[in-house]
Amino acid sequence: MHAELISNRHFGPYAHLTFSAPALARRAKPGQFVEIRLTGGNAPFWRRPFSICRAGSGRVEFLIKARGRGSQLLAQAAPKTMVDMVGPLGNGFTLAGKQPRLLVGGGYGIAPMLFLAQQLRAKNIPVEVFIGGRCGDDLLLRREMKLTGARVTCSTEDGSYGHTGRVTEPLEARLKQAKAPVRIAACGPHAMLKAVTRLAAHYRAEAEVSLEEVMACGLGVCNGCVVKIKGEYQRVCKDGPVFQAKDVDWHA
Amino acid sequence: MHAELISNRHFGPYAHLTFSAPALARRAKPGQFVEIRLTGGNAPFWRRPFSICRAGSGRVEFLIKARGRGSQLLAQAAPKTMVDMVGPLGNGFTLAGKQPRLLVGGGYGIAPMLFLAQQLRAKNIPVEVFIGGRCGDDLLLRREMKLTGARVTCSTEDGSYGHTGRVTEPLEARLKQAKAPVRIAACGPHAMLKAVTRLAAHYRAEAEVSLEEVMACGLGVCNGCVVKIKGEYQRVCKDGPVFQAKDVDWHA
Amino acid sequence: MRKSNSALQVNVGGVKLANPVILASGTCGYGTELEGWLDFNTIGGLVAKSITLSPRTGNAMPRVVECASGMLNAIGLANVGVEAFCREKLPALRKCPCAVLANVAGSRAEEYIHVIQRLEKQPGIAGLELNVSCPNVHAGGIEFGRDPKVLAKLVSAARRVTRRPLWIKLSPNVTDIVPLAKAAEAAGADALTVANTLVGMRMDLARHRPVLANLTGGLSGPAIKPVALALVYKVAGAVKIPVVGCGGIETAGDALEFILAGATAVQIGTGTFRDPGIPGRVAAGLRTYLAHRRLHSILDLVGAGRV
Amino acid sequence: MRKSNSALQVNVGGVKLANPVILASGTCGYGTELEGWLDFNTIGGLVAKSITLSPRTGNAMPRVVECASGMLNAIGLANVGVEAFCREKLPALRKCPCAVLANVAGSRAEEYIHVIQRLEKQPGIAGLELNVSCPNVHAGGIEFGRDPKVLAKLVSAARRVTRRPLWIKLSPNVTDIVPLAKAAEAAGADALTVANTLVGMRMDLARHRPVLANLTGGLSGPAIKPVALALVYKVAGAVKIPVVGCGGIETAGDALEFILAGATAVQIGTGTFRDPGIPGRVAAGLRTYLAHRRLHSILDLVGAGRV
Ligand SMILES: Cc1cc2nc3c(=O)[nH]c(=O)nc-3n(C[C@H](O)[C@H](O)[C@H](O)COP(=O)(O)OP(=O)(O)OC[C@H]3O[C@@H](n4cnc5c(N)ncnc54)[C@H](O)[C@@H]3O)c2cc1C
Ligand SMILES: Cc1cc2nc3c(=O)[nH]c(=O)nc-3n(C[C@H](O)[C@H](O)[C@H](O)COP(=O)(O)OP(=O)(O)OC[C@H]3O[C@@H](n4cnc5c(N)ncnc54)[C@H](O)[C@@H]3O)c2cc1C
Ligand SMILES: Cc1cc2nc3c(=O)[nH]c(=O)nc-3n(C[C@H](O)[C@H](O)[C@H](O)COP(=O)(O)O)c2cc1C
Ligand SMILES: Cc1cc2nc3c(=O)[nH]c(=O)nc-3n(C[C@H](O)[C@H](O)[C@H](O)COP(=O)(O)O)c2cc1C
Ligand code: FES
Ligand code: FES
Repeated sequence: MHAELISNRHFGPYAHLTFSAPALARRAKPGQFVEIRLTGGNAPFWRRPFSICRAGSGRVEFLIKARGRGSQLLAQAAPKTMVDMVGPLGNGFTLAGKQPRLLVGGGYGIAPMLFLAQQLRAKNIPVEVFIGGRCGDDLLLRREMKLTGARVTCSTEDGSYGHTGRVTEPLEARLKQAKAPVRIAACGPHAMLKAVTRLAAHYRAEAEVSLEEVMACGLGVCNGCVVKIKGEYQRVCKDGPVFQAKDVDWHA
Repeated sequence: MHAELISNRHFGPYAHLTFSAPALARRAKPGQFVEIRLTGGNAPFWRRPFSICRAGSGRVEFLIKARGRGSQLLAQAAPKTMVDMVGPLGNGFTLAGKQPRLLVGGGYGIAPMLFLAQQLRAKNIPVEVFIGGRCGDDLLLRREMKLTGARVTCSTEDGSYGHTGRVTEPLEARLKQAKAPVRIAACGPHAMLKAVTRLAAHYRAEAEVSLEEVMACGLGVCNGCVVKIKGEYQRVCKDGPVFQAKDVDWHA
Repeated sequence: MRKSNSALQVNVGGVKLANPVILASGTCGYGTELEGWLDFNTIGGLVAKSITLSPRTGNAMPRVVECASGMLNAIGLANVGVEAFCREKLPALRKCPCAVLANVAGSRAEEYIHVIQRLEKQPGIAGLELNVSCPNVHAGGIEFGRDPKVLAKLVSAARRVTRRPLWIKLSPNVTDIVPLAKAAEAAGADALTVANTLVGMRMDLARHRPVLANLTGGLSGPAIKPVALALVYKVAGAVKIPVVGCGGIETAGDALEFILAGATAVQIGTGTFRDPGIPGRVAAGLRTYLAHRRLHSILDLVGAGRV
Repeated sequence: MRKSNSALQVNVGGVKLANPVILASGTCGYGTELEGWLDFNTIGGLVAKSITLSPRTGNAMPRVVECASGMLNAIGLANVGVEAFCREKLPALRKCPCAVLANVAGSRAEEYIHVIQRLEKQPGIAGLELNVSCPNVHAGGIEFGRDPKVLAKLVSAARRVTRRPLWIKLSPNVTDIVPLAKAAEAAGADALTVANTLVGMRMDLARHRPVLANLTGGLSGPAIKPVALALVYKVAGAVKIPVVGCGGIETAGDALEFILAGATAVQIGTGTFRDPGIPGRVAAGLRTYLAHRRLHSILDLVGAGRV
């Protein structure tokens, strides 16, 4: 479906894009993603998957990190650019259950967490967000997160903002003092998700993680994006991208 | 070499583009062409050849008819767009000789004629231009031509402007009454060039024509753009695009 | 809703299609995955993902990588196996408003035969396509796709155990495709699909090793279109049975190139990944082309570009 | 000016190259055409357009057509013939600051041999490349490129009449390239160029016939890169003589993929058409890559991506 870029705000290598895409906005759930193609041409050949960062009022937002050609084209797109989207795709995070949520986002992995925080807050579920990055510039959506009513804790590896160190350190501190059961949702680099999974197991918290794989179809037909889940291959695009952390075979 | 688009004026399906390209502007001769590539991507795969319409003061101009993807991209390009050019390529029209010149241009075939008219007029050679097209919208560069001091005769097939009929009709009328030898230069559709060649032979006028072929390299190395000249294959890009009309084997 | 328009109807070796556009095996799963993204009323048919006798998990990751105007895949025939196919996948496939073909792969002739026999009693399968050309696994039957004698044996054996229309999907990775096409025809094939993917590779510059765990993969997409088209032209000139063109088709113009070269129908694979609207648009574009040219049947164009 | 930088120097079966970037046969004419557009000091070598015993005018027009990420050509080995080559083209080629190879084609073995003999006494030729793989003309020697026995005979005969480094340019249009590579090696080839173009076709939708007068042509450009790379990987694993990678190279990254797969040098063809600056940039990019990785020689990377 065609979508028009309404605004594009830049933060260093990141861009926060808002598209007009009413049908998509209506159906989107936190944790789902969209496959975007910049109209015309064969380079890049595939669409590119991006998590829905916020959706509503006929609009869908994304937080894009400019990496290769595809994400660069998108991050640099000017308002009024038309792109072609397929989505929403995949399964989102669990919304059911009243337990307080700890949302963990590394880099652009914070994108789906904003959408999730909003919907959890709308159900009056307490939300605490742990945002991590290499430096202050990688800490995204802080303001938007606070506006949802979530408590926000920031970490940077270089100490330029918030806690100095990994995002999993304040998370562990929080888990240590947890009185009641909490539920974790995480999205970010592989190593971070692995660490979150370890913590969740150790502190007996339920955890969901959003995984990434290169995607040829995004529709569940090519079997190109599989990960080992409980010893069996599952498709990130159709069976995920959100999986129970404990089910993921991190060594496969 | 990189060139920046300075201005782009549209006339129906045509666009008149001005680029900043000093080195090219210095070396260009009337009848030569440039191979243009819109930076990035594989579609279209080849560069596209366009005649130099005017050159000077560090600038090079083209008259582009939007046809397929390549010419459309170019015709729609916005000022400041950077393109990559290879040129000037090929051999131009004969400038030597004092005979009055009859320049014949059909559609965008008028493009190289402007550059030629300018240089001939600078040498004080009388120039008469015959501009033809299907309708008035196809009659391009009339004003610019008049400014060179050339006499301009227009023809349209639908009679919407100037002489009603083919551009070769007023040309023939002019050849008929010619007292002194004239020299013809023509660029346009295949059928027009063929007709011009016939007229030139009939009225014993020397004539040069600028030919078109699909070009893979534009540099004379692929042998993909050949035409039969005096019974032998010659390359339009390197041995042409301007050939003696009488040498062209129009049936090959 | 199925648009009835006889101009696009074709019969490909006994498989009746409402239009000549078919989804290629391995690129439309078992149909259901594409529901909501693709309207099966707009296409002629689909070929389900290759099935083998036993379930296969497929190759290790990475299995896919982008290339210029195409992609490599080395999925490794991941599939649920013929039992689960009949039990779990066929019921939904039967509800599909377009023709459904099953695609069979194996590493030994007996494997193919067992799968065909297991399918024979199942309703709702319009035809069979034998994959003798998967470049990515030993079990893909690539040997069958390289040697005319071996292929003839397999096709004859298959012919004996099925009354269904039997298509053979040939490999483009051969010196001369004609003997293979003729061998399949002589052994009883009803149609030939031309072609599967080209063997290709990409290197990972960061890891200094091939990108794909399987080292090589099959190249598909617009990059291979000229190669597939030349093969269709060659095969259509050598056999009397219908040819189904496949390789890089994304537009009605692409499909027409194959039809003019002699294909009675076309398959679309990677195009669906890039845009699930492509198959429907190709069919619609063919309809428009016929109308513009005032042609009554697409059959008037089949082979019309041959010299 | 020739940049001396030993890190990029390679010796390909006796042909010494200042860097591994070579212009492919048929895409750089006889060198002079590219003067002014390409600095021959920046590249390692060039392979002159295929020459035959007698001059050839080539195929009828059209001879070229665009494709997705590539092009088809059916030039038909248009060339001036070996006599005119020696008389008119070689003198200018000798002044070229890079290594110059002659490329020889023919329809019969004796034709190749006559051309090689005629060239043998001419100075200024660093090596010979035999084109046994032109898909566009009978005279292109494609039969030699398909049958290992026929190829072995030709290479042996050539080996007997030349002391020059002898490269054989193989065809990608074969079921298995390995027996051909091994046959050429055993018969005395010093290096193998892998590969020539893939056979392809495009239909003209307006004229309802193939675009090319020759019907089919050879596909080149980025579209074929994965296919050529897989072949280089295969050949480099099967022979001991150096392999020269060719097919779709446009960037230093592309060249590195071939080198990691086992190529000692690379040829660039269609890339030069798209941008005559490409060959120089590829060589410069390789130099930068070595510097970044603190490698002393490109040879450290040859085959480094093999598993
Ligand atoms: C479910 C999902 C959600 C994502 N959400 C976001 C998001 O919200 N914001 C964001 O900035 N990025 C997101 N990504 C990552 C994003 O898709 C890649 O950064 C992008 O595809 C890279 O494309 P490129 O052309 O810029 O880079 P390329 O030059 O193609 O590659 C750069 C890097 O990205 C990886 N990559 C390439 N193609 C893909 C692909 N199709 N899928 C995944 N990784 C790929 C490559 O392996 C390479 O490491 C998400 C990925 C997935 C799978
Ligand atoms: C020496 C020369 C000078 C030219 N000068 C001009 C000019 O001043 N103004 C102008 O508008 N056009 C000019 N042309 C024509 C112009 O090059 C084509 O219109 C353009 O290349 C079409 O590209 P496309 O992608 O828009 O169309 P495509 O979709 O590629 O094709 C549209 C039509 O153009 C033809 N064509 C495609 N590629 C080429 C090619 N590389 N060379 C020639 N024809 C091609 C096709 O056969 C087809 O009929 C010139 C051509 C040549 C050879
Ligand atoms: C991801 C992927 C998986 C495929 N799996 C199969 C398969 O299981 N069986 C088969 O016969 N062909 C398979 N193919 C080949 C396609 O059916 C088709 O022949 C090929 O991709 C060329 O067509 P295209 O260029 O339109 O994709 C697969 C192709 C892709 C891209
Ligand atoms: C227009 C053209 C002409 C060619 N002529 C020859 C030739 O005469 N001899 C030859 O061995 N290869 C010839 N080739 C093949 C190239 O040398 C090269 O092997 C092929 O194009 C693949 O490389 P590329 O993708 O970099 O172009 C030709 C290729 C093209 C595009
Ligand atoms: S990307 Fe094709 S199945 Fe997931
Ligand atoms: S376009 Fe290559 S020789 Fe003219």
